[in-house]
Amino acid sequence: MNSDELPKEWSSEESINIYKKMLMIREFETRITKDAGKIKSPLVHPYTGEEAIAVGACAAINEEDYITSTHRGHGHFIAKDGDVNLLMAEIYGKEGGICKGRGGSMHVADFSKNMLGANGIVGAGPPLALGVALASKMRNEGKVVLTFFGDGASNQGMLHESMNLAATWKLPVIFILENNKYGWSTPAQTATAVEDLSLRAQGYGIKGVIVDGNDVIEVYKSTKEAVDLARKGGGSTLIECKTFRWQGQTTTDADKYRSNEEKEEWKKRCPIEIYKKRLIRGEIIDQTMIKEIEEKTLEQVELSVKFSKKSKKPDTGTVLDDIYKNPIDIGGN
Amino acid sequence: MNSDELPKEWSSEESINIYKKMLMIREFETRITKDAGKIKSPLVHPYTGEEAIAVGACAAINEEDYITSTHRGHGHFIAKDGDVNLLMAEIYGKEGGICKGRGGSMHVADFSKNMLGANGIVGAGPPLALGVALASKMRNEGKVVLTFFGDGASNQGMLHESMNLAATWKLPVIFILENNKYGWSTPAQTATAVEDLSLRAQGYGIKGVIVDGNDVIEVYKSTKEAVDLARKGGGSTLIECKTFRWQGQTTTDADKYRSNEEKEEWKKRCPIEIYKKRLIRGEIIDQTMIKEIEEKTLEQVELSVKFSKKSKKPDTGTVLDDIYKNPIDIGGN
Amino acid sequence: MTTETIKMKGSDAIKLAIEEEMERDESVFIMGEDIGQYGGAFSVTAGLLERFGPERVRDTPISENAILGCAVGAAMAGMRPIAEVMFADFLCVCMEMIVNQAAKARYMYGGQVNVPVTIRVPFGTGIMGAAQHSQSFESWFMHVPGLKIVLPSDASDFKGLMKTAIRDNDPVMFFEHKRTYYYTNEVPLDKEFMIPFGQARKFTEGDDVTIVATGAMVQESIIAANKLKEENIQCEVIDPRTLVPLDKKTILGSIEKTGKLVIVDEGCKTCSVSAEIAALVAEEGFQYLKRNIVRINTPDVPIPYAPNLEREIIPSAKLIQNQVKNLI
Amino acid sequence: MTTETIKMKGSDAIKLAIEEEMERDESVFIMGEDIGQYGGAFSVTAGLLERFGPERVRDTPISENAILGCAVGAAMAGMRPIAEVMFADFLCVCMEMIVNQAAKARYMYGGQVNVPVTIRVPFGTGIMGAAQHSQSFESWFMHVPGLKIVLPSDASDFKGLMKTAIRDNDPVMFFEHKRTYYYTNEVPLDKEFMIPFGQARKFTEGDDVTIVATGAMVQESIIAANKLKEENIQCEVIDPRTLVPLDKKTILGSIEKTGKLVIVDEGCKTCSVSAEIAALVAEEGFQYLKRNIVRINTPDVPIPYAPNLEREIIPSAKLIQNQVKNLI
Ligand SMILES: Cc1ncc(C[n+]2csc(CCOP(=O)(O)OP(=O)(O)O)c2C)c(N)n1
Ligand SMILES: Cc1ncc(C[n+]2csc(CCOP(=O)(O)OP(=O)(O)O)c2C)c(N)n1
Ligand SMILES: [Mg+2]
Ligand SMILES: [Mg+2]
Repeated sequence: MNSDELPKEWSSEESINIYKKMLMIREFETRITKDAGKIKSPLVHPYTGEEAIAVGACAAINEEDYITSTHRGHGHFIAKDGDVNLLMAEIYGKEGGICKGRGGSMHVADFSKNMLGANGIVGAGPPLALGVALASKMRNEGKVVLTFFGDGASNQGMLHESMNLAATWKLPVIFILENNKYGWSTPAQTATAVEDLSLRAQGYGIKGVIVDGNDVIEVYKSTKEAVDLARKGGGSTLIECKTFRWQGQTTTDADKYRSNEEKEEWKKRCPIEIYKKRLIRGEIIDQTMIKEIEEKTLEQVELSVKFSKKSKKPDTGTVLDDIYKNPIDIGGN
Repeated sequence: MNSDELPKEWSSEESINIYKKMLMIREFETRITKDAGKIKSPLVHPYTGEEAIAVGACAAINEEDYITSTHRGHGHFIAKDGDVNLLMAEIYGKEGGICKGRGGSMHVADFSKNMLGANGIVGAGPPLALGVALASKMRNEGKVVLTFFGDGASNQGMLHESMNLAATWKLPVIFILENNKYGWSTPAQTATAVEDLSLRAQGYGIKGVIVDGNDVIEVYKSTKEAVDLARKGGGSTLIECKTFRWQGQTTTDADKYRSNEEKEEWKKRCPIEIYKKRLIRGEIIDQTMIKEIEEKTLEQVELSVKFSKKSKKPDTGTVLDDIYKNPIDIGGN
Repeated sequence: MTTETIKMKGSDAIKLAIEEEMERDESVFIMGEDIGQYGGAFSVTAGLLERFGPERVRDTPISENAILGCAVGAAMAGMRPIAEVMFADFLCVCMEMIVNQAAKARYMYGGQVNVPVTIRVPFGTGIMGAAQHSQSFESWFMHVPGLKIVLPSDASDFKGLMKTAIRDNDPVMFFEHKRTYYYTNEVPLDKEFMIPFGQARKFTEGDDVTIVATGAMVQESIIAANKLKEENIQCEVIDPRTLVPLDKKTILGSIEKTGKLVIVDEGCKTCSVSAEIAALVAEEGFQYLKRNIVRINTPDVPIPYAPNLEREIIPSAKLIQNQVKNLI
Repeated sequence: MTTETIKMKGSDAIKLAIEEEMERDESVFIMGEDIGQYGGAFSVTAGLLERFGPERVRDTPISENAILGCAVGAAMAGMRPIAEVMFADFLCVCMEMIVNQAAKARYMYGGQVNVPVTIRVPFGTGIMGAAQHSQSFESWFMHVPGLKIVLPSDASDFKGLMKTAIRDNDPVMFFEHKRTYYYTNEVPLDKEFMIPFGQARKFTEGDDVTIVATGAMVQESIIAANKLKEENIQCEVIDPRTLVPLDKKTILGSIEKTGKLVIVDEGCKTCSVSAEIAALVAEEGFQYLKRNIVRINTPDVPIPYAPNLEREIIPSAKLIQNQVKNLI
């Protein structure tokens, strides 16, 4: 596949939008890292360096289609058109957050956008994706589900069960494996004996493909193909996206387990730079627009921080709300 | 591999012993099926038709080597040289049973023979096998572990995690998949989209092989090869044995979900008959010996029933024993 | 509406409820291991495949996480799935989807989503299931905010509570004691017969002792109460029917009258359902108590296989009778 | 033997215990996610890889069932493994190996096998972990016969109890409250310093109220007790330290003196540890009780992310103080 060319079906606006989203993710993560001291949670996982996967994959689906996410969910949230203000406020633990401050970074979700939630349990998204896909199938809605997960998650039993069921029932689920070579501090080769996890697809009877996870167009094209197949009732695909996270596991992780050489090597392959160059070559954008987009993005991030700071802390009087649809008498003090 | 010939390393005595064990399993299961009304438990799973797997695989290991078993564990118990009296008495729920009547059919175990137990939870044996193999490896004992499981169990998350860890740590565990085409009433093709589950081995980076599970020599040879590899530090193998269970899922199952044709077809491929013919062709046994072995086997089974009937019911005064190594104060009435 | 009733056993009453709800609402479907052609390990779903077809009666691989995850995900997408875990003991391989996902989704996502899933769980002793096919885990789930816990004790309650469970918008754990599958009583045929959650049921009236029991222990308690009546000891047997929400009022009201509480529960004693009920009464009904509370449970032991050993440890009518007499 | 002590924090005391036992006994080894080079999510095992090498300090894939199964199997084969579950919440993906295997093997196999495994479990609130990284599940395991349950509250207890756990021949769940990792006190350097299971620890003496608390709630209770002392209310703060076996005698003995019991426990209230302790006292210590029992727990709610919401629901010294005063 020649991913140097922009997909024919993308308008200029769409092509630029892809760029904007990737940049937004980058700047968003940069900002929360800077604000880590204010945010305080040690469990905030930035997506920096992996932007092309969420954005490329989500570009291949429609608004009505679903995604499930991981502990590293901000990128997926933004890629699925989630509101940055609501995202930032959630991470800040504020009433105005998308989950009213209940969930935090590991649980950002926007059900109005069919973004079914980041998840604190590694490997827990895919089993849920099965059900969403089944619902779509039973109701003949033609909707598909993208389920994101990591190389570390691949070794969870839940992944095995999910891929097997998706394959057997030909469910419209696409498994998007973000292979960033590490599960927390653990190198993939310490956790498994195979280099390519996509090899596992054949054991379930589905197609497995490998793509350059830093190339948004490649990710898009593979996902599109898988989505088309799924919509036609052809079932599931496993797409392994090779990538690397630039930052530590969390915004506060010292990241001593990876060499500087490795990090620098990967930074040379910045997904945003790669795509930007193509846009320039394709004369879709120029330096003025780039500048403008950068400024606009930073401004939006800044505004989201302002929004978050202005948003109130959640009202402690509401702490027991939303456990059940209709409140019941619960144990308390 | 020409499994028509007996392995050169087998003495006549050994070759005959293989036959005796298979026959013992057959007659044992036949008897407990006949006695189902007396035994009363609806959760007794006969191994009839699959004898070649347990016996062939266990012929490839030594007394010090380990096995883990399944809910369908009588065959494994007998193949690992367990005492038939103690086995029968356990199924009869008697004090003289191998587990003093605490465990029953689904939990028969003989730790003195390194038979680490039948297990009521589908897929729970393999994770335990990892640890036994690791212990052997850490102590440089050179012992290997055979872990038996079914086609149904293959779709359990625990299997995935176990194969991956075994592969990554190069543990001396051999995965013996008893593919009898059904998980309880569910045909394998309803439970998975692939015909050959051994295909999954490559996704972990271990060797996967398929053998005729009704051919005790083929099972033996494949297991031997895997055992040799494991002992040399070469790690794990997945051996898929294609077979069929002759009886219902349990001794009381009406077995309406499988056609008579299918059952008859498989009965023509009786593992005991196949092997017996070879012994005759190889002039290892003759009709007199066959008769003698048959009688002896039936007699032993009969004796085990007598032993069981004579054995006392467990003393109810001991019901709280053996929970902890040294008793502690526990909640009671 | 009909006021007709028909005598049937527990397992058939569950099936009837499921059947009626599947007929009424297209979004209801069932899934689990061997529930289709085979009809389930306890024949609860026998015949439903023929009736509703394989799209709505789904046989699954032996992949409990995938079964539960699929059900929970479908519920999030607006379906009303009923998932079966073949034996309660197998909950140990699929706690994740129940505890960390279904129970928490609504709260941790800030109220954005409902999870109207019903999880059916056959449990308890009585079939020589031994340590791994006999357990009672309902107290674990009472400890998990976000779940509702139902535990009926006879056929009519099975029907009425199952229908409520299916229509409920929160995740419901529906515990079915294996022995109670075979208990028969009169079951209303009314298709709108629904028993609200949080309403205990009183089987007998009396001033002397309150007996709170669940599942198969309800029958044992009724038998004991009837025997005790002959000796002029009047017991109130109360079945909470739903453990979350729990009908504190009925329990406390009864103890206000009797001043004495015996709790009968098949779970292993420590941290079982009986612990919560005892604690609740020690907190909120202490002023009524004239005697120490008595808990009758299976002791803290894995369930043994041999029937005489199993009988030895499972609370019986006889034991209840004796304990009540000791208390008085 | 040395009588020397050194001030250190909880996490370091656990490490010291593990280090000493690994030195003493070759069959002891540790395994878990990111416990090697990274030193564990809470730095408990930092430095052990360098010291003992990758054979005995094993980084694993994110496969909790395989980790636990491997540990349990190794224990059956005579090793003394220590397995870490990175957060208690992840127990939901690996209950099987603990509940149906480790806990039951000895009994269901008729006493043929020992399972000397120690399972380390960081748990509890305090790091904005929200619903899936903050839970307290110890009561679940109290409900499972065959397990021993340890829950220390400060550094010296961490050391003494960890050593006992490692040498114990039964499976031990070792719960470590995240907040208590940072509490410091004097820890004995004696390599044979071991605290026996089943012996509660009394922190303060008093005639007015018995406070039974666990984990991080012990500190809160001590603070409350000290404040109450200023108001002339004398409390006994008791930490059971091991929940199975439980030191009933010390608890009941204290209540015999005070007649009043407050239980403080961070788990969500229903069917929590506090339920069992309350039930036990309502059964066996009823005659001593002058007041209703008071349980102070986190209410039945998934743990929220926002720090002010979390603070609102977690029992604090202030709340304990008020509840004790209300009781008197
Ligand atoms: C079941 C479970 N086990 C362990 C963890 C702790 N944990 C959080 S993220 C992480 C690493 C995940 O690696 P991977 O799936 O590759 O995703 P990545 O962080 O690289 O994006 C671990 C071990 C968890 N949250 N859930
Ligand atoms: C975790 C778990 N799920 C379900 C069951 C119920 N069950 C017992 S045997 C069985 C079928 C197992 O099939 P397979 O692994 O192929 O073994 P086979 O019975 O064919 O020998 C099932 C579903 C169980 N015991 N454990
Ligand atoms: Mg990764
Ligand atoms: Mg099978």
